[in-house]
Amino acid sequence: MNAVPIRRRLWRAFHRLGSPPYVYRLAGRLSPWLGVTSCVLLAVGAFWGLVLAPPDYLQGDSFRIIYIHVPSAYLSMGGYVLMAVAAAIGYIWRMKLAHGLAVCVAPLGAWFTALALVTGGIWGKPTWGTYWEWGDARLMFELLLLFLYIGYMVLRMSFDDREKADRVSALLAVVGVVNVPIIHYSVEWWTTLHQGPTLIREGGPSITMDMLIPLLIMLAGFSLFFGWLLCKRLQGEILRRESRTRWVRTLAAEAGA
Amino acid sequence: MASATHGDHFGACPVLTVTSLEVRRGGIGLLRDLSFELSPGQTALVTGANGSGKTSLLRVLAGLAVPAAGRIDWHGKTPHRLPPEDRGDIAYLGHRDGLKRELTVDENLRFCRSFWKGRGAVEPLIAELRLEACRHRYVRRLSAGQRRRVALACLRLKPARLWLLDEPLTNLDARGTDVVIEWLGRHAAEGGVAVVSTHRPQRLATAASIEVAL
Amino acid sequence: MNEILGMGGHGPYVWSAYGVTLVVMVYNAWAAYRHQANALARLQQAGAEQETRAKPTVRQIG
Amino acid sequence: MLDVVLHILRRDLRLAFRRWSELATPLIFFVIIASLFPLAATPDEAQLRSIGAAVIWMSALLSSLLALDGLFRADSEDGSMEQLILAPAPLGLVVLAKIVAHWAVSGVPLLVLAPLVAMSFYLPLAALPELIAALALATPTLSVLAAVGAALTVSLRAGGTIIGLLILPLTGPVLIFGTRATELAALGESVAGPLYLLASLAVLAVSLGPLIAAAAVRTALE
Repeated sequence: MNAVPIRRRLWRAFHRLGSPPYVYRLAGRLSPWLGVTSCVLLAVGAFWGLVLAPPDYLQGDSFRIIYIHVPSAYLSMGGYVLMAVAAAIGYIWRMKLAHGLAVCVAPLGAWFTALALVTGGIWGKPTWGTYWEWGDARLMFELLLLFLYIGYMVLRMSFDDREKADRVSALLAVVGVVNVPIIHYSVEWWTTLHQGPTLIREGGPSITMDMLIPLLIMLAGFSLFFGWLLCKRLQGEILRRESRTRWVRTLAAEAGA
Repeated sequence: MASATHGDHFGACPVLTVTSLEVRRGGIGLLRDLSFELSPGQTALVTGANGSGKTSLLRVLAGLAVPAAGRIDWHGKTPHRLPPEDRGDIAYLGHRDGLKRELTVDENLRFCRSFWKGRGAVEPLIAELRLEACRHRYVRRLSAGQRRRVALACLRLKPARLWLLDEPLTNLDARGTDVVIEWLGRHAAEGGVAVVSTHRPQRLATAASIEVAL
Repeated sequence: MNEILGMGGHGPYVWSAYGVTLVVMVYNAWAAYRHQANALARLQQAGAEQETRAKPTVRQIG
Repeated sequence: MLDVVLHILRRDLRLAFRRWSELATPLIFFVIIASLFPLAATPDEAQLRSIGAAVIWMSALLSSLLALDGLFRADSEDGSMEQLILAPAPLGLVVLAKIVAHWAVSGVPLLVLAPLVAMSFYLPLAALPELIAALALATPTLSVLAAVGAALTVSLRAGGTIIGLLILPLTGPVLIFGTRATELAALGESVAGPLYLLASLAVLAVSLGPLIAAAAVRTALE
């Protein structure tokens, strides 16, 4: 009959995730580890991608931008999904902490979307001759995703009551995440119509193994970096939301002393 | 009309129980640890200064908002989770009259009656509230007092056993106030329950069973 | 060494891309730390005001 | 259950026709935007024909966004939205009825106006039925999206201005499939593909949209 404790342990773990002091300490413990490993991974990945990996036979060395473009594109989409899931949990079970997480993910996701756009644009110059190639479905999708992020943040900022801001913007995040796949495939469908330069499809010409490894390392490095920043922002958000509670005031006193 | 034993002859089992209610609005704690209960035929008078949470309390009782803590029990159910078919049981009249300005008085009353599947005819209400003259006039052309009376007529058309009135006497003249007091008495006589917030408690004291001072 | 810098003629693009990425990441790291530090600082000087809301009283009239 | 929709529909249509000037603004807005494009571009026939589909669909999109901006604000200001939230009817259905009423007065007239504007952009006559079909399938989605935007911003003073920012990115797919349908129609090819896609978007929007909008209104007016 050990099934019961596992379920209870899981439920208690999930339940404890709802208590701000526990999550604050958890984030505090995690962030140094995340920070160090992400920096190491990023350094190794960047060095490997820039120096050791062979240049692409078609595009030469400009191909190396893939090692930062693809991870930031993944983070932009993953970030939005994480934000929407956290907001939905916050809305349904009225968990303030989940809304707090959604608030922290939004700016990070927006920054990585912008990064994907910029690196995609720079990559486009040597290959297609223009910084902004309308025909590229990925860039178009990242642009619309950036507008979704900005829309979420603007809507959230236009409410003065924080609880209402949380719940209404959570609904927008849910609407957005339902539309993300639709936008992705309609933009993809749109580019096949207009036969934009199809030199680079998703992932480009077949990636050989020694190109893939640095990409995976960079992906891991970016993700852990995202997690690290998320922990830091979440701690700040928890302090701001729980400013009236006793544990926060004692914490502030200790930090101040 | 008020009698001390008003609520008793309906059996004292409470239909509306509020236990250790806490209401927050805009991040500020308005109301803390409020408990009271009402049996059929009883009316609660909610008094308190501006910003003491009278309106928020009524909105929470109506199910428009969710309390920060505590429980509200109306016939064994929670107002903000009432299934649609039971919602006809609670009638809420806020500061705003809830009438469409581009419709005439008649159209507003008919819509309210049909949409809320109400009972009772529109004609006697119009007569009782002396709205015959402005019956076919657009609501935007009525005076505030007349609009308030049309809103009260809408209230009477709803088949609700719980009345939640937020300062019903505003903009009403003496005649209008008498009608409200008379209706509260009749509502209580029919076994209805009411929670009324007001700035003039002495006018409504006769119709009230308990007073909740915030 | 310089052919690494040259990046087969695409040097400016590759390095500008990596440069922008580095700048954005460093800025975000700094912003995250500042976000938390601000919250702590604001807590210290604003001794959060305690809400002392009187308990409502219920009395019989009827 | 149907009487709920009928009551709201009758009331909102009566209200809409009482304030017909508010009704006409989005439609006039549609014609004005469309007719400004030649001023901005060129009167040359070939070029106008090539951008005709885009102009029509962009104007239709913006006008339907404008038409539903005040969908919930009017009711929330006079307190009747609170009564609708407390009414013995599922709020999702009430919101759907309001969207249908506003679609009838803003989306349907587009089906009449758009072909006229299309002709002025030298679109072949044979292509007009397909244009009307595509608009008939797309305007419900646009109305629902605009309604969700209106619901999210109902309690904001400057709500109207940010609806565009929230909702326009979501109208991308409708714009893509709509313009594609019109271009194919202009070339005389079969338009089934984009029409099916528009229809599927409409089904998704009409089924999920009112629920989200209802939740948004209830939360915003809490």
